[in-house]
Amino acid sequence: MSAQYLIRRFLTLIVTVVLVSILAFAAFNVLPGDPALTILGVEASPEKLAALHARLGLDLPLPERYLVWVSGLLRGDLGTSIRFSQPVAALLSSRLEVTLALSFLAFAMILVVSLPLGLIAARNRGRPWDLAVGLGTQLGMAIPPFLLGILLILVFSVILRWASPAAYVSPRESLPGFLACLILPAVAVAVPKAAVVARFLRSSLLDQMGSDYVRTALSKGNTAKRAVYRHALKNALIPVVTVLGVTAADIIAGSLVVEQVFNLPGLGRLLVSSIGYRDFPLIQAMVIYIAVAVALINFLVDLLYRAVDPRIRL
Amino acid sequence: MGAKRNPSLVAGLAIVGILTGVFILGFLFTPYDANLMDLSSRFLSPSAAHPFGTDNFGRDVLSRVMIGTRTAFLVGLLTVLIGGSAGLAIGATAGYSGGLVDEAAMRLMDAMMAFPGILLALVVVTVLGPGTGKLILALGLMFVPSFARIARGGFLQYRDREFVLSARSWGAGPVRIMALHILPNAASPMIVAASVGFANAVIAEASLSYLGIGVQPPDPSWGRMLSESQAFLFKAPWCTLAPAVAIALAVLGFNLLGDGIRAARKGGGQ
Amino acid sequence: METPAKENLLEVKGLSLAFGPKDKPLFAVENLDLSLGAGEILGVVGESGCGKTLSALAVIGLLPPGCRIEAGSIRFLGQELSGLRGDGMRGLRGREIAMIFQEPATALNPVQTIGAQIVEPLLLHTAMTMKEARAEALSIMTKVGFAGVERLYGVYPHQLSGGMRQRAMIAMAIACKPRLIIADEPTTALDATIQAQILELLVRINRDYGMAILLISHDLGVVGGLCGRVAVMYAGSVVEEASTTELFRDPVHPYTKGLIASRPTKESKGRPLYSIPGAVPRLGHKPSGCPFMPRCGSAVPSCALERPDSLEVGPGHEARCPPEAEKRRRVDE
Amino acid sequence: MSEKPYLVEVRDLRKYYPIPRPHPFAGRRYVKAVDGCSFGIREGEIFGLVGESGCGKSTTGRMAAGLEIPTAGSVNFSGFPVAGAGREEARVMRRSMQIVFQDPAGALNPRMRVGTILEEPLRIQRIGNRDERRERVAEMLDLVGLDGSLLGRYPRELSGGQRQRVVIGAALMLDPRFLVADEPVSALDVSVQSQILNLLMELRGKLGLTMLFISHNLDVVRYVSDRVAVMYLGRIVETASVGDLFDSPLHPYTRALMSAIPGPAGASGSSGSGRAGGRVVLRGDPPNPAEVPSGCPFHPRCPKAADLCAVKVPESERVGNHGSGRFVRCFFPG
Repeated sequence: MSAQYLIRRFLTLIVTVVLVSILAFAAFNVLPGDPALTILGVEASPEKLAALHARLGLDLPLPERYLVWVSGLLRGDLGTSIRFSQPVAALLSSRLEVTLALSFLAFAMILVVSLPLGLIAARNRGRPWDLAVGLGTQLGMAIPPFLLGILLILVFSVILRWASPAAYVSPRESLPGFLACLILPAVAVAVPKAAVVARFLRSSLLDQMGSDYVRTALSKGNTAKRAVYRHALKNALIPVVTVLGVTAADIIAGSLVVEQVFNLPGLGRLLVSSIGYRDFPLIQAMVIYIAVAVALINFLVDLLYRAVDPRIRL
Repeated sequence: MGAKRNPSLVAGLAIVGILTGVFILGFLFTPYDANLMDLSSRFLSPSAAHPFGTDNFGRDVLSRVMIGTRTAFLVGLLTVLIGGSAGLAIGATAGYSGGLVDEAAMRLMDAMMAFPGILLALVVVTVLGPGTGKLILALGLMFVPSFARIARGGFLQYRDREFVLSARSWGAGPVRIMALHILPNAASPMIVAASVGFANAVIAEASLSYLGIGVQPPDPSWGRMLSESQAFLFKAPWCTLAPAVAIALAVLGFNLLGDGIRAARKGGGQ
Repeated sequence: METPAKENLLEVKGLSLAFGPKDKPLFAVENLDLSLGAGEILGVVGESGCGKTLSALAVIGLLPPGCRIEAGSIRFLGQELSGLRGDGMRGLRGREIAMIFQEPATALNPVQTIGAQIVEPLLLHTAMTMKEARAEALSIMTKVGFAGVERLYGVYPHQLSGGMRQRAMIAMAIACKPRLIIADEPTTALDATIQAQILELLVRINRDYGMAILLISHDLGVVGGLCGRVAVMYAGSVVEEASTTELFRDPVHPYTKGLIASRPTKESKGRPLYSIPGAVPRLGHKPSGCPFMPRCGSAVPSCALERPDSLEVGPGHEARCPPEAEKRRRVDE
Repeated sequence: MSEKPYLVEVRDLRKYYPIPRPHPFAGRRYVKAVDGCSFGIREGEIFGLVGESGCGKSTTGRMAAGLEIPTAGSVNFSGFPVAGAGREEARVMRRSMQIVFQDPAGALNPRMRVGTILEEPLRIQRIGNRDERRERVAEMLDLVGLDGSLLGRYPRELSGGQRQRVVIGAALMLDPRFLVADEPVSALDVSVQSQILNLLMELRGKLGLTMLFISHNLDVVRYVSDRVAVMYLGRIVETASVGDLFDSPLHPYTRALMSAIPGPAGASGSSGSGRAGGRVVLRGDPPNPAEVPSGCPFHPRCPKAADLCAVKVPESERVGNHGSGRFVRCFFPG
């Protein structure tokens, strides 16, 4: 991984993040015309409007407001929430651990499930195992996370009466309890994405199994099995890395919704509930938080992709 | 394309066909008025009179699901049209012209891609308030980056092919070359993406309506039916299952259709 | 076709390869006879679609899916190969029979170093430790023309030129000192100057290690310059076989004559080139009788009846064309 | 050598492709695909351009056909500069300069029927109405030796030879005076190759075509060309009439190319006999156009290289009397 290449990729990351911040800022300040009017509603008295203008610094020219906002962002001051009149940063950190844990758990499940499934399906092309995985993944993709969540609740709480959905246990009380209540939501988020990754790995592996270098491997005396595992698999995994990148962004989106289904006090629920209150500073900060996180993930995945594939080492 | 050789296409077409039938039928006839409340017949379990049972206001669940296809199709179609056309325009120009235009377009797409689908919709709803029109705008926007990438890939791949150079040597302008020479060849991955995009749009609409910030009453929505029925999940599970199956079926149908088209075009689309 | 006393290294008799359903097979290769003595270089020349690559893949047991051995036998060192299924051939592949492919750009594993790919056959077939195998690989790399082998051992295929990649391919093939190397269009993807180097390398390997080479090519020049004997293939079978000098001095089969005459040479300047009319029959559209008849100048009515046999037209020279063979016999009397 | 003016004249043609820079402040590095190429082609003449892959012959061909804008140098078509032409002039020039490519599979739009492909040039240049265009297409099919029934077929339903005939037909629809043929027969089998070569020579006779024939195959170039230029790493190292070049090659690279022609030793009538001065098998691989060696780029592989060659870049000097139009770029030719 040459230094030149790292510099170039880092520069593109900076550009992307700046663009992300401009898009987010524009969405909350340019799109709605006068944010204060939208927040306080049409009947608000002029004095109240003026007060809010001053508090949010809305009367400064746009570029200046953007710079003030960004510098605040960099200093970790994400503004104060209207609804809770508390600094946004404090609100976020407590909820972040839920969303992060949920996302990581889901990501781990995807890796554990999708890679073997994709491999089995490709190795048994056309045979029963392949068709079973094909059908299973097709169904898996058809059920969105929030729907799967509801169905899981229906099965495990209504019919089997194992878990009651409302029982959220904070990690400080008991870590196993905390993880236990994340299992179902993580499954709800993971299943559709695991299906996508499994199908992608299967087609990528089938492509590589038909390539010239696999035929060369066979001509050297490798068994079919060895040719797949020692040669085709690594080449097939490279494009899968990019799919995992896209999946990471979808997992975060999925967990936002699933938190609502399972009543988990994560970023998602806070975000959704703030909409009703028009809590611009809080929502804007969260949107930026998530968007930058996703941009970072995509950047890291891209680096991983380059590191794994020797051909791209510029 | 024989059924035997392309099961996904056949299954996809069948499901989408049925849903389209229901969608059209929904305009003309529904067993009951979807919004007719009859408090005397609340929570009736599925029966001949009410194949999908009734909900907490005694409304016929089957009728409401039929009407729900209207929103699903409307949102799906418009999202794919808006997002697809914008994505195609951006992707094609970036792929064909390359250089700075390509670099700039791709950086913009990266930035937009940083907002996971639901987030983009949340922003639009927060700022402009909920509403079906705004929702479609948001979902269309969400669809642009992924479609632009696919379109760019197609145009990049064919840009320097010899038959394109030949067309240039005959004096064809860039627009003619992109539309007449490259697009027909680069179309199949985009058609697949449109079909899968339709499925994703249905999921997104259902998720947002479930959160209460998607389609607003009186517009019908499977997602909202799900959130309303969750409260009495134990007493009347059928109120939840009916819209759930409808969503899953729609998504399955369009995903299968996408797979089928990809398999069918693989041969011809060389 | 009986050749001299010593047991042949490779004896292919009546080989037929087919695609499509069992009841309606489409023959890509039909009744193919080929034989190769130890240390000999046999050239198999023919245009695209004549079945030369498929025949080679049949010998090493790597037929593409959908293609099967319908009839005939492939004997290697007396052992029948055509019946072996799945990994049955594994013991031979890489150890006794090795293959060199046409596209050096795609025939090497892009994410594995050259060294790792060269030692692989050694690790598969010999009891060598990794250290011994590495040393052996380095010496082989030097033999095939690599300079600075220590560095190049750890290099990836995309960092090498076409010529160097083909040398790496050859190194892999000869690692276990196999008795037979099948080279399928080894230099087609290379430039003339590099092609000359690789052909020279193949000759040196044949001389130094005594490895027999089955060289497959569409280019008469390449085959002519390297091989002791040449077999010309058309539409799935061998239409003529002879020593190289004999074939160029006195071609018998009309197709061979057409091929040789079509090549632009110093003398053909200014005059239209001879060109064989018509086109090669597509798979499944082979006419009955002699497949070359529709394009043949010296065809007679009996040619359309049934597939012609391969007839002796001189010492070690056979052609599958009764009218031409008949002419030769009358001339000899 | 008649003193007719050049129909196509290429002067000091260059094409540099920038190598992506790690960061905006890094120094600029270029791949010098074509680094100073000059030659002239007279009306009705076939000019052969031969060289190994990566020597820049295809790029030169595309610039000569006005398809690619040169970084430096100029291409004149019957006196008019190709690059700076105004709109209307460019349209006329577009019609008179056409190009034929190597890979019959890639040179035809897989999603267009043969009839539509052949009609496309006329539609773009808005020539005639539907019927006139259809008739012109039918004539062209006949001219290139194809059966009318192929009109409705797709390229993938045709054989390699048939596809190449369609490619040539399409290039001739606009009645060009100058045709660039970039490896037109390299992807074809020998028997089909000779059919297409015969067709090209026939068309040259009937239509008085002027051609730039690009190939890596010396036998083919000798058969079709009147004059030939040999390219190495973006530069022309030798230009001569086809007879002079093959009988007495001067540049060491030309001789190496000739001796690398595969063929049975001593077989009668084979191409091998063109070998002058014994077999020269070059060592090493063709260098990378991004890192051109100092002095004469061929010196690392040249059997006759002296110290001078590694330092000074040889100029292209005229050989023989003024009219011979023979040049060589070497300090020790012959």
